[in-house]
Amino acid sequence: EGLAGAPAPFDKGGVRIAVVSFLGSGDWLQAFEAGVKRQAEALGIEANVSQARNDINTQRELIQQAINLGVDGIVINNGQPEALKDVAQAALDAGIKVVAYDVNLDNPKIPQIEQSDADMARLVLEQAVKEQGEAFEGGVVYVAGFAPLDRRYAVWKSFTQKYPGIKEVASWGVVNDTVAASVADQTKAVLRANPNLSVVFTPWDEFARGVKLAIDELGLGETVKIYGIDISTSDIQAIIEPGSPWVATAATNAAVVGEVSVRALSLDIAGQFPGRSVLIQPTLVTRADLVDNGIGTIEQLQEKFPAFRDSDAAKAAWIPAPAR
Amino acid sequence: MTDIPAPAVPRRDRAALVRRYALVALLVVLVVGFRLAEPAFLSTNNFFSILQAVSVVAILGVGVTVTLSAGGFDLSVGSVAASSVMAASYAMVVWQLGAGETIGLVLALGAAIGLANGLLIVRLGIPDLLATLAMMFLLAGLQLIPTGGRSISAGMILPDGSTAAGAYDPAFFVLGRLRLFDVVPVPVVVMAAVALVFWFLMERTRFGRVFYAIGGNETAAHLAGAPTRAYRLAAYMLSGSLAALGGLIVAARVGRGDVSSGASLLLDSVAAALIGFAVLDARRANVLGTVIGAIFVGVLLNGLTMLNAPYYTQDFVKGAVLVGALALTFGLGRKAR
Amino acid sequence: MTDIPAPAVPRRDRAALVRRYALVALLVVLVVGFRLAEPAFLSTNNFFSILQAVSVVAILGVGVTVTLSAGGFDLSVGSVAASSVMAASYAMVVWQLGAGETIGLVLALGAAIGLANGLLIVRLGIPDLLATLAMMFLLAGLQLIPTGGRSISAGMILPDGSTAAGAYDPAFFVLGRLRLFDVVPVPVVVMAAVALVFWFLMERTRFGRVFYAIGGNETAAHLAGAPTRAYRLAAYMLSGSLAALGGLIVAARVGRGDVSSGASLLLDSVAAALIGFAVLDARRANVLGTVIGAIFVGVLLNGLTMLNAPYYTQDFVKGAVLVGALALTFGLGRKAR
Amino acid sequence: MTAVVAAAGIEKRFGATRALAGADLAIERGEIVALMGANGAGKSTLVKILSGSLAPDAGTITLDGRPVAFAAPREAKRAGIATVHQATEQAGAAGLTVAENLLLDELCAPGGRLFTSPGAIRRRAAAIAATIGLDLPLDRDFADLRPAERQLIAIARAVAAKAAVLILDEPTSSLAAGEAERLFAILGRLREAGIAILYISHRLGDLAAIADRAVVLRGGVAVGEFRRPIDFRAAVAAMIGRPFEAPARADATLRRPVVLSARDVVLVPGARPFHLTLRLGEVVAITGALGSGKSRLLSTLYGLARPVSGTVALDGRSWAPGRPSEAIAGGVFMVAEDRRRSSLLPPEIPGATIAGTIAFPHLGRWFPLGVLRPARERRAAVEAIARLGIKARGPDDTLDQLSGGNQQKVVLARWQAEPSRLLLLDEPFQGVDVGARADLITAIRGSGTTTLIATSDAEEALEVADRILVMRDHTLFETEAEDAALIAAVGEVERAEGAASA
Ligand SMILES: Nc1ncnc2c1ncn2[C@@H]1O[C@H](COP(=O)(O)OP(=O)(O)OP(=O)(O)O)[C@@H](O)[C@H]1O
Ligand SMILES: Nc1ncnc2c1ncn2[C@@H]1O[C@H](COP(=O)(O)OP(=O)(O)OP(=O)(O)O)[C@@H](O)[C@H]1O
Ligand SMILES: [Mg+2]
Ligand SMILES: [Mg+2]
Repeated sequence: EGLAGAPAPFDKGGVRIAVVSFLGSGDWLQAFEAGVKRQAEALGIEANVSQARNDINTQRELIQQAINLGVDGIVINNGQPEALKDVAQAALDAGIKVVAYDVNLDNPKIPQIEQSDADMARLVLEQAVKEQGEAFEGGVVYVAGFAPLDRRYAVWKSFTQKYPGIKEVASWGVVNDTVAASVADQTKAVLRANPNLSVVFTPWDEFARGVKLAIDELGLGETVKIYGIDISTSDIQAIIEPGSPWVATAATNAAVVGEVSVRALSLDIAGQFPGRSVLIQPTLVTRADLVDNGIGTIEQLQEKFPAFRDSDAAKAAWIPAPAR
Repeated sequence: MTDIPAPAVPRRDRAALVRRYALVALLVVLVVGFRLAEPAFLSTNNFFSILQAVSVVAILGVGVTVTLSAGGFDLSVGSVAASSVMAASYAMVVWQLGAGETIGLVLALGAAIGLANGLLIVRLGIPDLLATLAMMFLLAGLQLIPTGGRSISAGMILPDGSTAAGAYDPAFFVLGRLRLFDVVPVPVVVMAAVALVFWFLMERTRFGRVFYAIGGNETAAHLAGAPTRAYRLAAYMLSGSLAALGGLIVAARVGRGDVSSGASLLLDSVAAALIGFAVLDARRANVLGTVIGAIFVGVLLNGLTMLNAPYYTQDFVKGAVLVGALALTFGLGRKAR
Repeated sequence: MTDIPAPAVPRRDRAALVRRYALVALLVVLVVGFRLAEPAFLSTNNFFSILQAVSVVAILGVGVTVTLSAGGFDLSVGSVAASSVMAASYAMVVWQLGAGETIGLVLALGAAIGLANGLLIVRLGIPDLLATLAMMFLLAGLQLIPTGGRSISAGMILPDGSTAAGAYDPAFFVLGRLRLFDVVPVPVVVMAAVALVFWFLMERTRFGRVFYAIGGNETAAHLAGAPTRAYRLAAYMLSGSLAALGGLIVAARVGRGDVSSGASLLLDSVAAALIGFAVLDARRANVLGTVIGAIFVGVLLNGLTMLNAPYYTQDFVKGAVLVGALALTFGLGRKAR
Repeated sequence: MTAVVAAAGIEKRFGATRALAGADLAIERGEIVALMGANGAGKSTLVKILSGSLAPDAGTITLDGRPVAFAAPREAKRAGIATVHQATEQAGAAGLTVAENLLLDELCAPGGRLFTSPGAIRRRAAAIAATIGLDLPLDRDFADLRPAERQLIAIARAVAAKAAVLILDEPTSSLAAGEAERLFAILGRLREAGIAILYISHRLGDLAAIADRAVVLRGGVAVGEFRRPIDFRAAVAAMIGRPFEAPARADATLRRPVVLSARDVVLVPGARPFHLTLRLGEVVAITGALGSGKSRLLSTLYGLARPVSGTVALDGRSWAPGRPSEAIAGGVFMVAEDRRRSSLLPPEIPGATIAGTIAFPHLGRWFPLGVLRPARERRAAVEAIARLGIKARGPDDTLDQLSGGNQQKVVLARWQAEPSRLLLLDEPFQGVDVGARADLITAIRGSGTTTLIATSDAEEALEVADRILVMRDHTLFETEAEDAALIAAVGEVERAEGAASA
């Protein structure tokens, strides 16, 4: 059941990899794992998928466990470098190939796959400046300690420095079981206290949903706009609602990220090192794009925006395209 | 006649007065303080925003209060609420049920989970904490199995590859988003109704006395003729139903089925119930106290957010005020032993 | 001479036997089952991986056990551990302390928090759950204030804009990452030592007797001359110190100070302690049972991950096995009342 | 005339214990039947079966000739059987007020009136309290009540139920003479009204005062029946299976050195000062009404409370312990009242065994390094089991498996396991049968330790003490009473006082 014409060990089949994610849930992770699964299937790989559920220590244990299991390669999805460098090295020492997504393990043997949080934040914030001008009262929803959020927030900070007219009048946020509802409650308090606030930057789509809920409940859809990051079918639904304050979002297709990760790892396992850096370009999606093209789901988005459907990163002739 | 003089009713000294009203006074001070710092704080709209923000926690807290008063402890309320969000979404998005059926189904589900808790505890004699903790883990996993761990929203892809055909029933949003007279959000009305009904049940009916009697001494209540097992089952069923109601409100507000463990809902509702111990110096679980406890925390969080306090100082202040209020309530004028 | 014959062991009928060994038997069945499905499960390395994965939970669980045995309940262990991770990182990265000083400081901090808990409970008479819940919130906020909510790693930017000059002391990693003889991880050694010391303390010394007596009947213990307040304070201080030790191990494993509430550590350690009630039919908090409980959960999670079970089925199975084991232990052959 | 209630051939097993082995009992209208039996004879088990809280393994119960089977206490209640159970801690629920506890049966009975309010509860509770002249603040929490007050609440509830059958399981075990007298008067009235009453007590005086008939239970079967006039000597012999001999009492010489000397002690604000002198080896009993301050005096000497004024000296040195541990270190030990609350531990924890219970206060002395040596504990327990005649399988039995008398023996053995200067015993014979009481008295008197006993039962005081004091309103009065009824002596004191204040 090997893959005809593929280099060893794929020609004989029986390749086994582990995918260890730092995150525990959410649309993004779901899409990522779906991408991982279909690319793995296309390659005849058995993929062991596990999640650390936002616990960095657990992520270490899971990687350790993958080493114990004797897999051929490991995809490390997010996490923190300090905590993972040594276990990643331990995996390499055990002859296991490693690729990392969105966590800089700073190791020449480990290909780094990046969707570039900075690029996403920059894309959408530039859109905000384009639409709202260089002077406005802005707010940001942010909770420290989640690496992608930290990187996206840093871009917001640099924007407020670059454009002195942009004022951060409030920053709030919470991560709990009912993020959307809790953020909505907070946002209402913020909007009441800051009636001139006109732009909210939400570096995570869960936050965007909460802020949108608050704006809807207060009926401020005309005056306050949301600039977000990430996209999913339900995000699209929220954006295209009539009068939706969520006007733009920047994202990569998480499923494509999953596919690229598996391909990069497969190349590495086959002895064809994919390079130290594999980049996936993010796309800006505005409300107008969606409404004008009648897009209501991720699948439709992929049809209309080819850049969203696939990435050329880490491809090879012997790697079959996943069934979609 | 043995005319031993009855001991004089202990006069309420000043410490007792302070203890009695400490939390309420603190609440007033908070409100005034926030109002001074930020005039928008005391608007009608913001008032109802606060109530809306605490409604789910308060409703779950009332359930916790009922089980506490019957000498139990329900650690599963958070995950029952989280499961209810998923169940409601699944019912509408996948099974394409209407709002009414969905609500009935989810409430029944909550009651059924409560019954399961109760049977584990009453029939098998598993300690409350243990049984409901197990249920909590069970639900945290169970709620995700139908969708394979995915969140539920209109147009979602099911595990079998097909696309879900249904969507949220617009009528369902009434429960979470409508405002009566354009002012009072429905969740607040629901919370008020729950609080009133359960306050009446627990304080003004025979049933309430029996719940407390069971909590105080189950054997004594049994010997006095109470069907204690039925009451304890009922307590868990009420708690489960209330948690399901809370979950329905969350679903009707957010409009999708999000994967979550419900741990923070659990903690916040337990905190509200425990703060309730101190309200009016009750020193036991009580419905009024729980609701005031939830509102107390809500005022604090809303005010601090308005003042743009970073989220971590909010947790800190929440804890500090809790400690302070408790120290005042329990520590003042009461020598332990 | 003291040659009094040991009493005849009361005859255990079959149900009692099943109850006694149900969990241990289930553990054996699990291990065999996982071994059959996945040969790598029973390798030496994986064995120690499991022990290492449960070490922190087991250590916190022992602390919970001590407070439970003294009739209390410490809900703050998770956040003490989380705060300790932050404190250890802060000490090394910002204050540039060495490994030894850091460990001493953090353990002292844990003991101090335990003392604060104990004083709230013993001096002010605040109920245990309430006091430690308040402490939990307090710490969740407090741990973030020094860094303004940021995670701590070498080269971090401090709130005042300067860059932290220090870094983790390499010697500190011994506590989390070193393997003795290249096989046995240090956290496992620490866990074994903690388990042994506390098992001895609780089961074989008069101090343990007093802890249990206080938990069983505080009035009786007081009347028999036990300094009950001192013991209860000590229980919380031990619990705080153990939680800090757990936090130190986490810090030494992850090498940075991450913002986290410690809620899952709390739940898992409480679960371990509660499962411990059922081990060997003890029906009380006990150190051996807690450690076995933690290992039980660890085996389950490790095996399921190896079998590639999605995380939500893991939660479900965890809950189901917990319910099953409990039902077996408590339900079998014991008529409630 | 058919019996109102009758039990025939009742059997009940608890594991290996055969509590009832075919017991028969019948009570007729307007009759008070005394159920007698040593500790563990099965009396309470029979009561629990009649009141529906336990199901019998075999046998039948008939009410007015019709067979009945109760699945729960409420069914027995509905059938007209009201019960006061032996354990005072089951008399009511903590967290509820006195008023709510007085109304507990009504509140708990299915189908009762649905709505209540604090006001209505207080009003109806006051009426119930009035039926037995109970004088307690209605909004006090049940948890803050003393055993005697709890017992009175249970009695008030049972009497107020107006049932056809009234069962009282040791209702006076913590009551003083005055309250007991009042109860007897009420029972007399109920008998007139045609109610069938089953009365259990270890106090022969009680039974002599009210019983029409006595049934003796031994080993779970009825072994004898005695009609008026009841021959208690024969009844007790049937009960313990051998002729009863009162414990020998050596005449204590009162010229021994003084151990404890209290001068001008005022126990609570407003009380009159009193003196107390105890000599080496003396056994002194204090008796007096409910709430007169007996326990207060003992706790003061034990460091649980502080006197308002006055001086206390132990062996000539000032004695003012701040807590029990200091009292113990100074050689003053106390067996507190209500052994379940004050001395027993739940069975599942280590140290709940006979050995562990005896060793607990002495752990520091016996194991200075902290490490326990089970053999050392067992030795003390085996010695105590033999010396006091404790009925148990061995030192590792937990106390919940023992009968009340045997539990009390273990608690006494605990405080005799090390020498003391002064031993304080608060209600040491509560719920203890005649035989076990004799064993306890022998152990108390045989130890040669100076002993101060608080008991609300004058008969017990006469049996055990060299000297008897009466306490009233937190003040002690010396009496000259020897064998005369002590109640009279209390009356005399009161009369003398009345004259003085007039
Ligand atoms: N729930 C129980 N479980 C096990 N054994 C029991 C239980 N209840 C009673 N027993 C045992 O049954 C026997 C009879 O007990 P019971 O309480 O009926 O005696 P009693 O005559 O009321 O004694 P006392 O005078 O001490 O009240 C005793 O040996 C007792 O230990
Ligand atoms: N726990 C308590 N709570 C409230 N009052 C108490 C308590 N203990 C004692 N008192 C009060 O102190 C007084 C003396 O009580 P004490 O217990 O010393 O009397 P006693 O003679 O031992 O009575 P008893 O026979 O009921 O044990 C009583 O009037 C009572 O009101
Ligand atoms: Mg009895
Ligand atoms: Mg007394």
